[in-house]
Amino acid sequence: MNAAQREQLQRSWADRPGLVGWLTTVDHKRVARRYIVTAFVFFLMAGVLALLMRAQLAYPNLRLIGPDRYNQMFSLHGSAMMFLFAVPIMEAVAVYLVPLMLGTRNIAFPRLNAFSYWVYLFGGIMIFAAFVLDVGPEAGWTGYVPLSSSDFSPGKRTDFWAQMITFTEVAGLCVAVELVATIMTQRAPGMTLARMPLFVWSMLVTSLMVIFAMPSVMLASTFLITDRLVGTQFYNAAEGGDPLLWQHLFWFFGHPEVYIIFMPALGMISSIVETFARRPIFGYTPMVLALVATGFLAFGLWVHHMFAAGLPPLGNSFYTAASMLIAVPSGIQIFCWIATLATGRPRLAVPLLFVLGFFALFVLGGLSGVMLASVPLDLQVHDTYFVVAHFHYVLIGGALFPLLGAVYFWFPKIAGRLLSERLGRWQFWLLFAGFNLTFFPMHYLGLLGMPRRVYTYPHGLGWDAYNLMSSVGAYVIALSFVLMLVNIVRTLRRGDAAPDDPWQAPDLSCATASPPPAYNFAAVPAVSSRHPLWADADATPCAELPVLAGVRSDRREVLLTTPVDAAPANRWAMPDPSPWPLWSALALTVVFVWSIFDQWGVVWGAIPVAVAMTAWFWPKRSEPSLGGDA
Amino acid sequence: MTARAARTLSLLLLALPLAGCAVQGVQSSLQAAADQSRAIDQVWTLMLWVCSAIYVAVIAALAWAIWRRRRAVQREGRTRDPLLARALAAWVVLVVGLLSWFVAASFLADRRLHAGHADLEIRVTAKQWWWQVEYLSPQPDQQFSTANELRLPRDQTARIELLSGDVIHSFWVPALSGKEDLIPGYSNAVLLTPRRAGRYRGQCAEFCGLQHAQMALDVEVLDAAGFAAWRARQLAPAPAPSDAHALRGAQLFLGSACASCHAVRGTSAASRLGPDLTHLASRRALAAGALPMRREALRAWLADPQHAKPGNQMPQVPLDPRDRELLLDYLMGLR
Amino acid sequence: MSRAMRTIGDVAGLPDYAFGPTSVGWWGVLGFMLIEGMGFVLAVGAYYYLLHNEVQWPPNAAPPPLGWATAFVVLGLCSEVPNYLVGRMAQAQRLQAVRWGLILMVLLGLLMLVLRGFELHAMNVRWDRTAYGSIVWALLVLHTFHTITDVFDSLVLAVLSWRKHMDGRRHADVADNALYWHFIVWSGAGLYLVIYWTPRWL
Amino acid sequence: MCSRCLASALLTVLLAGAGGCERERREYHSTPAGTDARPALTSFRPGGAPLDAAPSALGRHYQDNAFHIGQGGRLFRSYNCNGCHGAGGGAIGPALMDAQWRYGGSIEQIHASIVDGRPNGMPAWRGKLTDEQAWQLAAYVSALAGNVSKAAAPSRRDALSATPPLTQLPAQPTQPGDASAQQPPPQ
Repeated sequence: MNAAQREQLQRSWADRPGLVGWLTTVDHKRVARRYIVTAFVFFLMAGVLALLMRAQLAYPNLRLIGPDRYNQMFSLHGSAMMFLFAVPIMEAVAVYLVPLMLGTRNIAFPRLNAFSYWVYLFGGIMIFAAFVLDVGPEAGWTGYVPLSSSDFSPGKRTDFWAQMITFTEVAGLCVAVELVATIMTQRAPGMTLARMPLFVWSMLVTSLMVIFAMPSVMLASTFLITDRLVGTQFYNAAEGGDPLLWQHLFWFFGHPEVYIIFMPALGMISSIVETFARRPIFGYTPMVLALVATGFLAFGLWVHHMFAAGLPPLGNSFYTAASMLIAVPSGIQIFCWIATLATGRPRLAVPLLFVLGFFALFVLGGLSGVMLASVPLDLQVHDTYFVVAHFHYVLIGGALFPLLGAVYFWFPKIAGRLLSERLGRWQFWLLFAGFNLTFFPMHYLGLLGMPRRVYTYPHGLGWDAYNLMSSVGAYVIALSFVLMLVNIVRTLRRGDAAPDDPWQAPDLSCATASPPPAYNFAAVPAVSSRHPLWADADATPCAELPVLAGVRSDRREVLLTTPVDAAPANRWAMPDPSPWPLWSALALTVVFVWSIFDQWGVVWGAIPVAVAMTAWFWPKRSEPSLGGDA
Repeated sequence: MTARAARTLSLLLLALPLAGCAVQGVQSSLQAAADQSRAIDQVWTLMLWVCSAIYVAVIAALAWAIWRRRRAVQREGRTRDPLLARALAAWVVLVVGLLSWFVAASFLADRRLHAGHADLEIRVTAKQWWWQVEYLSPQPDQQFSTANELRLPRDQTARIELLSGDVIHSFWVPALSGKEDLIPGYSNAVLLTPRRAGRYRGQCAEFCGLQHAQMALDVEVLDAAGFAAWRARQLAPAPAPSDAHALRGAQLFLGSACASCHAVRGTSAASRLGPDLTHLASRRALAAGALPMRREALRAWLADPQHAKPGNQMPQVPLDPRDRELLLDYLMGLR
Repeated sequence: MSRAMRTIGDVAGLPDYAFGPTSVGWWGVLGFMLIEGMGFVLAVGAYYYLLHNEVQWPPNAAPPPLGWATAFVVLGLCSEVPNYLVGRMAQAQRLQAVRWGLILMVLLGLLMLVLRGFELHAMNVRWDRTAYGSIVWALLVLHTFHTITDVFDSLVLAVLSWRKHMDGRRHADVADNALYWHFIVWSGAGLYLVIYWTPRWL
Repeated sequence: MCSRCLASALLTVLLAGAGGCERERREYHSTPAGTDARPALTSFRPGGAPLDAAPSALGRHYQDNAFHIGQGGRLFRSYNCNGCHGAGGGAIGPALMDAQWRYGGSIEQIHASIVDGRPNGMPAWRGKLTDEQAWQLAAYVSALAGNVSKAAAPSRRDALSATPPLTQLPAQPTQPGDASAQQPPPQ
C-alpha cells in the first residue's frame, strides 16, 4: 500500500468540508460519535431530573416540587433514560466499533445510519422541549392506560410521549437492521461466525432482539395515540378493549428492552476482560450460547411485570420458572469471566475496575431479580422502592458501569488521546460509593412499604433516614460525572496521544490508527483466528497483519463476504455523503408532530417524506449505481 | 488497599439487611401479621439467605481471581481447561438446583395466598385518590360503606373484592399480604387472615395520577368483640346534630355543594361521588391519610383542600369562616 | 500503522454486485420484513386477545363483507406470477423484461390499492365503535400502508429502469423489491384469513 | 459541537411554542374567580349593537385549558347531566352537540345557563357547584359543540362511548337561536 493509494483512499472517503460536510456525512465514526455525545447529553439532562426528584424526597412532606411537575419529571427521567440514553448509546458504540472490529470501511446502509441519528436527535429535542413547555409525559415511562388515556391525561402530554417512542424506535430499528446487515456481509475474510469477537456477537443478538421487540411498543403506542386522537377503543374496557392489552404489548417489548440494554454491555465486558486478563476468554462457545439463550428467554417472561394484575396463578408460576431460568446464562457468563481473570494475568486499569464494579453491583441486582421472579415475593415488593433499587442495580451496575469502562477503554481509539487514569479511579470510587449510597437503602424502603412514583411521603414510617441517605448519594453520583467531564475536557485539550493499540487488545479495531482514518483500513485485513492481533494464547501482539489487495480505492468500496464462512464474495460500492437523510428525518419529524394534532397530518405530511426519500435513493448522474442503496 | 476497601464495603452492605429488620413500621412487609404475609415472608427469608451466600461466594471468587498469587510462568492461559470446564458444569447444576428450589418454594407460598374460605366479604373500590370500602352481607340491612379505613376481625379470613372506579390502582397492606391491582373492567380479590391485632397502613401501589402519593388506607385488626362493636356502630345512621351550632352546620352541609358529592346516612345527602361521611369523626385520618382527623386539620382541609393534597377532586367551597365553624361542629359530631 | 501488512491475496477479480444473502440490500429487505412481519404478528395477537373478551365475535355486527377483500387477495396471489418472473429476469439481468415487468407490477399494485379502497369503504364497522372495529381497521390500514410503500418503490424502480443505465446493482434492487412484494402478498393473505374468516369459522 | 446545535434548536422550539403552557396546566390551585355579570342572550338590544361573540378572558381561560375541559367532562358524568342531555345528544333536555342554542352557545352563556338554570327543566346549580366547577362544565359543553381548540379537546371516553371523540367534531355556531321554539327531543 503506497502513499498515493492512501491519498486516493482519503479523497474517496473524505466528507465535504465545513458545515455541509457535517450535515451530510455518512461516516459511521462521525455519526456514532455524535450519537454518543447526544446520548450523554440526554443522560445528563435526565440525571438532573433525578437530582431534583431526590431533592424533593430528601425529607418527608417537602414542598419543593408539586405533584404535577414531579410526575412529569419521573416520567421523563425513565423515558429519557430508556429510550434516549440506554438503547441509543449501546447502539451508537456498536455503530462505531462493529465495522472496525469486522475490519471493514463503513457500516452497511450508511445513509440510513445518518437518518437514524437525525430522527433520534429530533425526537429527543421534541420531548425535552415539550417538557419545558409543560407538555411533558405524566403517566410514567410505562404509560399505563387508562391513566394515559384522554380521560385521565387530557391535553397533548401523552401524545408527545407516544410520538417520542415512535421517533426513537424508528431510529433504533434502523440501526439494528444496519448492524445485522453489516455483521452478516461485511466481516473480514476468514472471520467465520465462530471467530467473531464476543462484542460483535452480543450486538448481533441485541439487534435481532430489537427487531423482534420494538415493533411491539410501536404498535402499543400507535394504538394509544389513535385511542387519544381518533377515538379507537383498543384500551377501553367498556367497548371490548382491554387495559391489560397495553401492559402485554408494552412488556413484551419492555422486558427484552432490559436485555437489549444489558447485552451490549456483556460484549463490552468480554472485550475488556479479555484484554486486561491478557488471555483469550475462557469458554467462548458457552458465552455465545449464553448470549443467544438470553436473547430467546428474554421474550418469554414479560408477564412477571404483571403478577399483581390478577392473571391466572398457574400461568404466573410458569413465568416464575422462565424468569428464574434466565439466571442460568447470566451465571455461565459470570463464571467464564471470573475464570478468565483467574487464569490470566489481570492488569487493574480503569476499564477493568469498572468491570469489577459491574460484578459487585450486577450480581446483587441479578439476585434481587431472582427474588422478583417469585410470584409471592413480587406481590410484596412490586412497584416499591425495592424494584427501583433492583433495576438501577441491573441497569446502572449491569450496563452503565461496563459502558463507562468501555468509554475509558475505547476513548483513546475514538479521540486519539488517553484519559487520565488517576481521575478515572477517582470517578470510579465516587460513583461506586455514591451509587450504593443512593440505591442500596432503597431495598429497605421497598420492604418497609414505600411505593415508587410518590412525590412525597409522610413522616414516621421509618423511611426518613434511608431517603436522606439516598438523596445525598445521588449528589455524589453527580459529582463523579462532573469528574468524568473534567477528565474528558482535559484530555481533549492536552491528553497524551494514544498509540494504535493502547491496551494490546486482540480485535481488529486496534489494527488501525487512533483515531481511525475515514477509510478505517488501508487494506482489507484477513483473519484466521479469534484473536487476529494476538500471536498466541499469552496475548503476545502479532508483528504483522495479513491483508487482501484489490478493493478499489478510487471509490467507496468495501469487500463483502459470505454470511457464515466469511469467504470473499464481491466488492460493494458504498454511497456518498448526502443531505437527503437529514431532509427525510426533518420531513418525518413534521409528520410525527403534525399527527399529534391532526390525523390528516399523516397523509399530507407523507408527501414530503416520499419526495425526500426518493431523492435519497435516486442515483447520481455521474455514478449511476452509487446512490441506490441506503 | 483497594481490595480491603472493597471487601469491607461489601461486608457492610450485607450486614445492612439485618439492621433493617429492627425498624418498626405499620407499613412494613417485614412485620408480617397475617397468614398471607407470613407465607411470603418465609420465601423472603429463604431467598435472602441463599442469595446472600451466593453473592458472597461470587465476590470471594472474583477477589481470589484478581489477587491470587501467581507463579512466574503461567501454564494456564489456555482457552480449554478441563478442570474449569468441569467447574462450569458444576456451577450450572448448582444454579439450576437452587432456582428449582426457589420455584418450588414460591409456588407453594403462592398457593397459600389463594387458599382458605372467606368468613367476611368486603368490596374495595379505588378511585382517584381514595378508597371506597363496602362491607357486604347477604342481608341488605347489614351492609354499610365507609372510606379510607378497613377494619378486620382477627383470626378470620376476609375476602376483599377489588374494583376500580377510574384508573388502575393497587391494593397493598404490606403487613397483611402482597398487592393486587384494581383494574377497570376486571374484578380481582385478595384473602386476608390477620393473626395479630393492631394498626397497619396500606397504600396505593400502582401509579394513579397526581395524588398517588397520598392514597393511604388505614387498617386496623380488632378482636372479634371489638370488630362486632365497630360494625354495629357503622351500621347505625349518622348521629343527629347535638346542639344548635351543629344543627345549623347540618343545614349548611345539605344546602351547599358538600351534599352534591358526599353521603351522610340518615340525611338527604346520598351522593356517592366522594367518600361517605356518615361516621367521619370516628376515622383516624382525613383525605386518604393526608391529614390527621382533628378539628384544626379538618378546618384547614375545608378552607383549601388543594393545599394538603394538590390535585384532588374536592373543590374549594367558598364558605364564610363563621359558617365553616358551624359546619365543623356538625362534621366533628359524626362519630 | 504500526503493524506491517503482508498481502496474501487479491480480490479485484470479484464482481461488484451480488444477489441474495451476499448482498447488503437483501439483508436490509429481510430486516425490514422481519420488523413489519413482527408488527403483523403482534397485531394479529392483539386481535385474538380482544376476541377473548367478547362472548360474540364480531360484537353486535355481521362478519365483514367478503367481496372486495377476496378480490384483493386473489389479485395479489395472481400478481405473484409476474412478480416471481420479474425477480428471475432481474437476476438474469434481462433489461427489457425487467422494464415491462416492473410496469406491470406497478399497475397491478395500483389496482390492488383501488380494491383495498373499496374494501375499506365496504367495511361494516367503524374504528371508533368497538375494539373489534379498531383492530380490524388497524390491521387493514397497517397492511395498506406497506402496500403503498412497495408500490411506490416499484414505481421509482420502473422509472429508473427506463431512464438510467441499469447495471447489476440496480437489478439486485429489483430482485429485492420482488422479495418484498412476496411479503406484501402473503401477509395480506394471512390477514384476510384472520379478519374475514375468523368470524365465520368461529 | 453537537450539544451547541442541540441547545440552539431547543431555544428555537421554546420560543416558537410557548403556547403549550396555558393549554396543559393542571390548574387545581387558585383559578380566577368568576363574575356574576349576566351575559347577554340575544342580540336584540337598544341601539342594535352587535353581540360580542368572542368569549371573555375568563371564558377563554377555561375553554383553552385541557385540564379544565377534562374535569368538566368528569363533572358532566358525575352530576348526571347525561340523564337529560344524553351524553350531549339530547333527550329530555336539548342536544348540546348541534348548532341549536336556545340561550346562546358562548361559554359565558353556557355558564349562566348552568348556574341559574333555564325554564322547562334545567335546574339552577348555584350553590350545588362551586363557580370553578360551573366554568369547567361550561368548558366541557363548549367542547361537546366543537368550540374549543382541537389541541385541548378530549378524545373518546374511557367508558361506553355514546358520542364520537370530541376531537373529531365540527365546530358549531355559538349564536343563540329562538328560545321559544321547543323542538321535540330526538329519539
